[in-house]
Amino acid sequence: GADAQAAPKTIKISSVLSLTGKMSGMGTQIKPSYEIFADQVNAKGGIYVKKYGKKIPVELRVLDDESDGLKTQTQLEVANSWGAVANLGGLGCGSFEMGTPICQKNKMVWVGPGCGGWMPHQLGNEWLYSIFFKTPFFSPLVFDMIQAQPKPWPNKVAIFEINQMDAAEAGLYWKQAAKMKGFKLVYHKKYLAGTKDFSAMITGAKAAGAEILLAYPLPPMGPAIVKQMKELDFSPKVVYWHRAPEGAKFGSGLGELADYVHVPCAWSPDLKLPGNDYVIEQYKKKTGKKEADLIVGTAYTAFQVLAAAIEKAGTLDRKAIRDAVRATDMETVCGRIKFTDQGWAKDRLIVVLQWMGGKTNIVYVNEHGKKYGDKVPVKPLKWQPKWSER
Amino acid sequence: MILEVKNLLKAFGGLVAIRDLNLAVNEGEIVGLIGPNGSGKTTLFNLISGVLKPDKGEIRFNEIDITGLKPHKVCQGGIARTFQLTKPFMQMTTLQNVMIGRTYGSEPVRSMRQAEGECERILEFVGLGGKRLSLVATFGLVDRKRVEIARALATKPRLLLLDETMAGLNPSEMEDALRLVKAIGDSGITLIVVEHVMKVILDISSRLMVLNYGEIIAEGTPQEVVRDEKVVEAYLGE
Amino acid sequence: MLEVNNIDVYHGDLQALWDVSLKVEEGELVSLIGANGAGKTTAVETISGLHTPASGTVIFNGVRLDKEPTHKVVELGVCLIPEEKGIFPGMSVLENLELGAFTSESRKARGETFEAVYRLFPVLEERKKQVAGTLSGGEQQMLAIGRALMAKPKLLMCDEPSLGLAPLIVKSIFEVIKQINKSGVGILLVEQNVRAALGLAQRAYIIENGRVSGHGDAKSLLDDEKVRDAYLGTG
Amino acid sequence: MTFGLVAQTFVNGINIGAMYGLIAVGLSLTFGVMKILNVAHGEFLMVGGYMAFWLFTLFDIDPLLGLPLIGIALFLLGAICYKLLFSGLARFHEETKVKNTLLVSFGLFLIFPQVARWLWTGDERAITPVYSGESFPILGVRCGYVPLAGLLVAVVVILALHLLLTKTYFGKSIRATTENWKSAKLMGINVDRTYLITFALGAALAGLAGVLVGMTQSVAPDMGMQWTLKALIVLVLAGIGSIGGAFFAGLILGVVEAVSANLPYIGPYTVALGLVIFLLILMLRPQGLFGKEG
Amino acid sequence: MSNWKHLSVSGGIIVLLILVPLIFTRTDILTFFFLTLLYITLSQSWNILGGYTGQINLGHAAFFGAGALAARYIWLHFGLPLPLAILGGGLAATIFAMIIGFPAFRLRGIYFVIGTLVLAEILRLVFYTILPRADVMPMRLLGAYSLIPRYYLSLLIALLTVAAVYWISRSRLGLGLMSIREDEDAAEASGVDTQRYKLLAFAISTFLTGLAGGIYAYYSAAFRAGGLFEPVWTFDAVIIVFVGGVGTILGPVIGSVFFVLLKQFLSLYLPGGIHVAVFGVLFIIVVLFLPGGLVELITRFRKRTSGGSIQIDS
Ligand SMILES: Nc1ncnc2c1ncn2[C@@H]1O[C@H](COP(=O)(O)OP(=O)(O)OP(=O)(O)O)[C@@H](O)[C@H]1O
Ligand SMILES: Nc1ncnc2c1ncn2[C@@H]1O[C@H](COP(=O)(O)OP(=O)(O)OP(=O)(O)O)[C@@H](O)[C@H]1O
Ligand SMILES: [Mg+2]
Ligand SMILES: [Mg+2]
Repeated sequence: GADAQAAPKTIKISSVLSLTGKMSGMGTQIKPSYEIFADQVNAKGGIYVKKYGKKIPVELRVLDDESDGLKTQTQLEVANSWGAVANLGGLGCGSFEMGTPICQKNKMVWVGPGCGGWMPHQLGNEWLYSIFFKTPFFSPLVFDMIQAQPKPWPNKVAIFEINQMDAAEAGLYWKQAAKMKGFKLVYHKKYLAGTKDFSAMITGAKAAGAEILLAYPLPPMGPAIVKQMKELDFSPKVVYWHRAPEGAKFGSGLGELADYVHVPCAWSPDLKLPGNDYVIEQYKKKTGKKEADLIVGTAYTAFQVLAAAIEKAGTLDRKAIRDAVRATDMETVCGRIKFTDQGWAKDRLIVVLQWMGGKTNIVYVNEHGKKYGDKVPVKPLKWQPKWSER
Repeated sequence: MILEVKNLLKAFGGLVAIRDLNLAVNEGEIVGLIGPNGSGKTTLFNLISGVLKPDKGEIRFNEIDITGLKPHKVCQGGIARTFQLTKPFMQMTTLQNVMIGRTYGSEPVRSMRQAEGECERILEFVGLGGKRLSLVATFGLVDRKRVEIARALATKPRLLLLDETMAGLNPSEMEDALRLVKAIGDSGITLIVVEHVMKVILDISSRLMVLNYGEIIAEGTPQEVVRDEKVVEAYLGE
Repeated sequence: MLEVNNIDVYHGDLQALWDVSLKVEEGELVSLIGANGAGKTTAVETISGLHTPASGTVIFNGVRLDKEPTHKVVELGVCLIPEEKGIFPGMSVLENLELGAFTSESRKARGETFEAVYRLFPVLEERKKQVAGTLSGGEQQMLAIGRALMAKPKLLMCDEPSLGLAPLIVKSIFEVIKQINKSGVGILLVEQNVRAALGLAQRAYIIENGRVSGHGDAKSLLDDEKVRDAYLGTG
Repeated sequence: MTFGLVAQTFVNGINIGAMYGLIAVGLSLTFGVMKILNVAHGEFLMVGGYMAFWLFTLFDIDPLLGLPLIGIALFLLGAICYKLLFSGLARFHEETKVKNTLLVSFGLFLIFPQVARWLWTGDERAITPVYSGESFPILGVRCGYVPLAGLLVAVVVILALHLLLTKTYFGKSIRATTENWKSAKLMGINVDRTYLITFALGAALAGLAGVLVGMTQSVAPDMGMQWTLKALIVLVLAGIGSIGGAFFAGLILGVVEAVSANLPYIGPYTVALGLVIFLLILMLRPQGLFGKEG
Repeated sequence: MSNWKHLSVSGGIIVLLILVPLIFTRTDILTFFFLTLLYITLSQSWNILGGYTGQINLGHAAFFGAGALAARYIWLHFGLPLPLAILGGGLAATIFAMIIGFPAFRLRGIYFVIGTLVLAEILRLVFYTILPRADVMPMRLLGAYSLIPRYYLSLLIALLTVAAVYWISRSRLGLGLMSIREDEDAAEASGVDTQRYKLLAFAISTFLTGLAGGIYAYYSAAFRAGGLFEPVWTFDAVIIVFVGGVGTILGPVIGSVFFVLLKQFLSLYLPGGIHVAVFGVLFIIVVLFLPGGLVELITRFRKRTSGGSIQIDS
C-alpha cells in the first residue's frame, strides 16, 4: 500500500568519480552525462517507486576520488553513510578494482561505464555491474575487422603492452586471436605506465616489419606515440588502440596526425539509436563543446539502467535494486543491455571507430551491432598510407 | 706513557699535513701544542680521535694500538676532544648535551637518573649550573665552549684534547677558563692543549711542543721552547 | 664621518644593544672593546645594514644608513670584515678578490687596487689560483682583508681580525691595519685583545651588556683602573 | 640488432636525453647552486608546455618562435613564486633550507596541477605545428626536426648558462651568494635580487623544456612530478652543482633507457633500470659522475 | 604539566578512543578514525628517523609497502593467523631496511634523501609490473567484513608506536639519536656509534612502518601492489610530521588528526578541485609561518594564557 508518510524526499544516488588527479579528464566527461540524465528524470517528477506509490526525485551526489584508489574507497564509505541506494561508477580499472569491493562489503550496487578488464568480474562480487564488454570478447574484433576488408590484408602484428591489468588481458587475447585467425605476431613489448618515450619500441616494431599496431596507451601518451611514429617513419596499415583515442582531446589536439587511428567503443555520436539526439544536444549545451565525447553515451546508459532497475524494484531497498539491475534487459542509447551472472554486459554492441579529419567514423560493427541495421551507419575503412603519402 | 705516536703521516692530496711525526705524552701531563696556522695541530687531533685515518704510522693509547679506530671507539676507550669550531648539539638542552657524553662515553652509565645527577655536578664544575635547561642554540660563544668541555668531561676521559678553547675570550674570561683547565688537570686527566694565546699556554703547560709544516720543530719546558730560534722565527715573531 | 646615534637593536625578542652611540671621524682608527656577547658584533653588523635598529640612526657622510640594505651601505664605502671571515671557500683566491670589487665604482679601479693588495699581501698573488677554502687560517684572514680593500672602502670595520691566529700573524695583521689607516681609510676595530687594540687606536669605546659604558682617548683608557681590571687581566 | 637499429636507438636516446638534460640544468640552478629543493620544478615545465599550447592554438604562434616569450613568462612566474614563498627561506643553513624549500614547493606541487585543470581541463593537450613529426633520414637513421631543435635549444641554453656563471660578474655573484650569504651581502651584492633572478632563471629553463616536451609528447596537468623526479635523478647522477655535467648525465640516461628498452626481459623495467643504475652510481660515487671529490 | 596530569589526560583519551566504535556506527566516521590512527603510526614512525635522528627518508613508502605486501601474503595467500601476518609485515620491512640500510647510510644529507626517494620509486615500478592486478580481499571475507576489529587493531598499533617514541625520547637511545641529528662528528666524538644507531633508528622506524602496512593489509578491501609504494604514502607522512611538529611526540598525532579532518572536510565542502588547492595553500602557510608545527602553536598559546615560563620539552 502507498504510505506517503514514510516516503523519502529523494532517491539518494552517489557517484564517486575522478574529478581531479590523473584520471580527471574522464571523470569530468562522465559527470555532465549523469547530470543530464538526473535532470531529465527529475523534470518528469523523478522515478516512480511502487512502495510509496509516487514519483520521487533523484538526488545525485558526485564525490571526487582525486584519482586515488584509497580515496575512491573512503568516498564510497561516505556515500554509504550518507544513505545512497546505489553508486554510479567512474571509469578506469583502477577505481573499478579498488572501489567495487567496498560496494560489496557495504552491500550497495555499483553500475558504471566500467572497464574492459574481465578479471574483476570473476571474483564473485555480486554488487558490480559494468555495461562495457570485456577483453576476451572485444579483443578479437580487430582481426575480424581486418578480415572483413577486401584483400590483401596486413598480417604482421606488433603489440605495445602497458603494465596494467586490462592491457595484459587484452595482450593475451590479442595473441590468441591473432594465432587463430592466421596473423603473425612479430613484435611484443611490455612497458611501464609512466613511460613517455616510445621511440625505442617504435624503432623495434618498424624493424620487425609490423603492419598492425595494437596498444592500450593512457590518454596523455597518445600524442607522443603518434608524433614519434611519424618522426621514425613508421606507418603500419592498421593502428588500433584502446583508451588514448577515446580522450576528449585526441582528435582536436592532434589534428591530421590523429587520422587513421582506430578505437573500439561501446558508443559513438553517430549511432542513431533512440535518445541519442537528446543526449548529444544536452551534452553540447551543458559543456559548450562542439562534439559529444565518446564516453558520454556509455555513462548515460549506466544511469538509464540503474533508474529502470529502481523503478522495477519498486522499493529503495539496496538488495532489491541490485536484483533488478541483475535482471536488466533493455534497449538504451548504447543498444541492448543484459548482464551475465558475473555482472558484465553480454552480447554488447561494439563499434570500431576510425579518426579522420578531426572526427570519428564507424568503420566496423560487431555481430550484436549489425542487428541494428542503418541505425549503425558504417563507413568504409581506410588503410593507413605511408606518412610521405598523406 | 699514556699516548704514543709513531711515524705518523697524513697527506691531503699533495699536501702533507702531518709528516712522520713522533710524540709521547705521560700520564698526568698538560702538554701545550702550538704552531703556525695550518701547521697540522687540528689534523693531529683528528688523527688521534679517529676522525681521520693516517696514511702511515701508529697511535698507541695505554699501550693499546688505536690506529684507525672509529671516533666513538676512541672516545669509549678514554680519549675525549673539543672542536676548534664548536659543535655542541644546538637544539638540545645543556643537560642533554652532557648526558650524551655521560651515557655513551668511556664509562657509560645506563641509568638516566644516575647520569643526570653526575651531569649536574659536571655542569656546576664548568660554570653552567644555572643553564641546565636552556637550549644551547641561545648561547654565546663562551657558553658553547663550556658545553663542549663539559660534554667531553662527561665521557670520563683519561686524555682530553682541547683545540683552541680560549680563542675569542677576553683576558678576564680567559682567566676563568684557565682555572677550569687547571682544575681538570688536577683531577688527574691528561691534557693536550692547542692555543695561540701564549700567555695561557705558558701558564698551564708542563711541557710544550711546536708543530711546523706537520713536524715537531721544538719540544721542552715552556721557557726553553719560547727561546728557541726556530720557534721565534716560525711562530712568535720578534 | 660615521655617526651612530642612540640605536636599540634586537635579535628576535632579545635586545642586544641599548641606546648605543658612537662616532668615527675621517681617517680615524677607533676601537670597540668589550666582553664576549657584549654586543660588539651586533653593533658593526647593524652599521653594515645586516640588522635594522629598532630606534636611533646611523649616518655616514650625511646619508642615513639604518634603513638601507647592506649592498647600498657597501656602495657608499662602508665595508665589514665579519667575525667568521666569510671567504668564499669554493672559489679561487682571485675570484674572491674580484668579488671584493663588486660595486660599480670599485670595479672601475680594479687594476690598481689589485696591485695595491698584492703589494700588501704578496702571498695572495702567489696563490691566486688556489681554492680559498684550502688556505690556512692566517692566509684566509689576509684574503678577507685584501678582499675588503678591493672595495676601496672609506670606512673599514674589522671584527676580531686576530681571532685564532698565530702570534706572528697577529702582529703583521695589526701592522697592516695601521698601514691601511695611514692611507686615509677610517677604521672601526673590534677586538678582544684589548691591549693591542688600545695600543693601535686613537680612541675607543667600551661596550658592556649592550650599552656603551665608557669611551675616550685610547692611551688614557689603557691606564684606567677599571678597564685594567675588567679587560686586561691581572697578569 | 642491425646497424640501423642500433644507430636509430642511439639517436632516439640522445633526443630524449637532451630533454632530460635541459630539465635537470634548470633544477641544477635552483637546487645545485642555491640549495632550494624545488619539487615543483616539473610544474613550471607543465606551465611552460601549456603556455606554448595557448600561444599556438589561440594566437597561432609557432612554439619555437614562442620560446623567448615563454621564457619571459616563466621567469616572471618564478620570480613571483620566489618572492612570495622562498625568499624568507633563502638565508637558512643548507640542510634546513633544503628541508623547508622541499616542503613549500611540495605545497606548490599540490596547487599547480589543480590550477592547470581549471585553466586547461584535465585532458592531455598536444602541440602540433605543421612540421610536427617531420623528419629526415641520414644513413637510414631518422632524425626528427622537433627533437633536433630541442637538442639545439638545450645545447645553446646550457652553453649560455655556463658562460654566464663562470665569466660574468653576475654569475660569480650567484655562486658567491650560495657559498656565503652574509659575506655576499658584505661584498655589496644584492643577495635578494640575485636569488630571485637565479630562481626565476631556473623556472624559465623549466618552461623552455616544457615547450619541447609539449611538442614531442603532450602536456597534462599531472605531468610535473615525473619530470621533477627525472631531473633530480639526472642531477644527482651528474653531481650536484655541475651544470655541464647535468646535461651529459641527461644524455647518458636517455641513451641507457633507449638501449635497454630494446633488450629482452629488461624491456618492461626500462624506467626502473635507469633508477637502479642511479642508485649504484650513488653508492659507488656519491659525488656523482661529474662532481668533484670531497 | 605534572606527570599525574599527563597520565590522566592520556588515559582519558585512550578510554574515549576505546569507546569510539560503540558511539559511532557510520562506516565513514569509523574509516576516518581508522585512517587517522594509521597515519599516526605511519608518521610517528617516520618521525623516529626523520625527526629525532635527522635522516630525511623519502622512501618511507617502500617500507610501508613491503610490510603491507608481506602481511597480506602471509595472511591471505599462505593462510597464517592475522597477528603473525602483521608482525611478519613489520619484520619484512625491517629486514628489507637492514639490507639497504648499510649502503644507504653511506649517503649523507641530500644524497640520502634522493637515494631513498628513488628506492621507493624503483619498487613502485617493479611491483606495478609484476603484480598489475589489484589484490582484492576474497569475497567470503568481504561478506563478513567489519571495521570494528580493524579499528581496534589500528588503535593498538598506534598506541604502541606513540609509546615507543615516548620511551625513546626519554631514554639514552633518544639522546643518541638526537645527537646524530644535531652533529654526527660531535656525536661520534662523544662515543655514539652513529652508524649503528642510525641503523637501529632505521630498524625501529621501518618495523613500525611495516606494522602500519600490515594493518593496512588487514583493513584494505582492495589495493594495487604498486600503489602501496606510491610517493603519497611518504609525502603524507612527511606533511603530517612537519605540520604537526617535527621531532616531537605530539606532533604526528595532532598532525594526523588535522590532516585527515582537513582533507576530508575540504573535499566534502569545497568540491570542484578547490579543496586540493586550498589544502596546498594551507600547507604552505603552516610551513612558512609555523616552523615548529601545530605543536608550537599550542605551546605559544599555553604560554600566553598561563603567562608562565615554559620548559623545553623534547
Ligand atoms: N680535510 C682537508 N682537506 C684538505 N686539506 C686539509 C684538510 N684538513 C686540513 N687540511 C690542510 O692541512 C693543513 C693543516 O691543517 P690544520 O687544520 O691541522 O692546521 P692547524 O694547525 O690546526 O691550523 P689553525 O691554527 O689555523 O687551526 C692546512 O694546510 C689545511 O689547509
Ligand atoms: N642571531 C642571534 N640570535 C639571538 N641572539 C643573538 C644572535 N646574535 C647575537 N645574539 C646575542 O646578542 C648578544 C650580543 O652578541 P654579539 O655577537 O654582538 O656580541 P660580541 O660582543 O660580538 O661578542 P663576541 O666577543 O663573542 O663576538 C649576545 O648575548 C648574543 O648571545
Ligand atoms: Mg686548528
Ligand atoms: Mg663578536
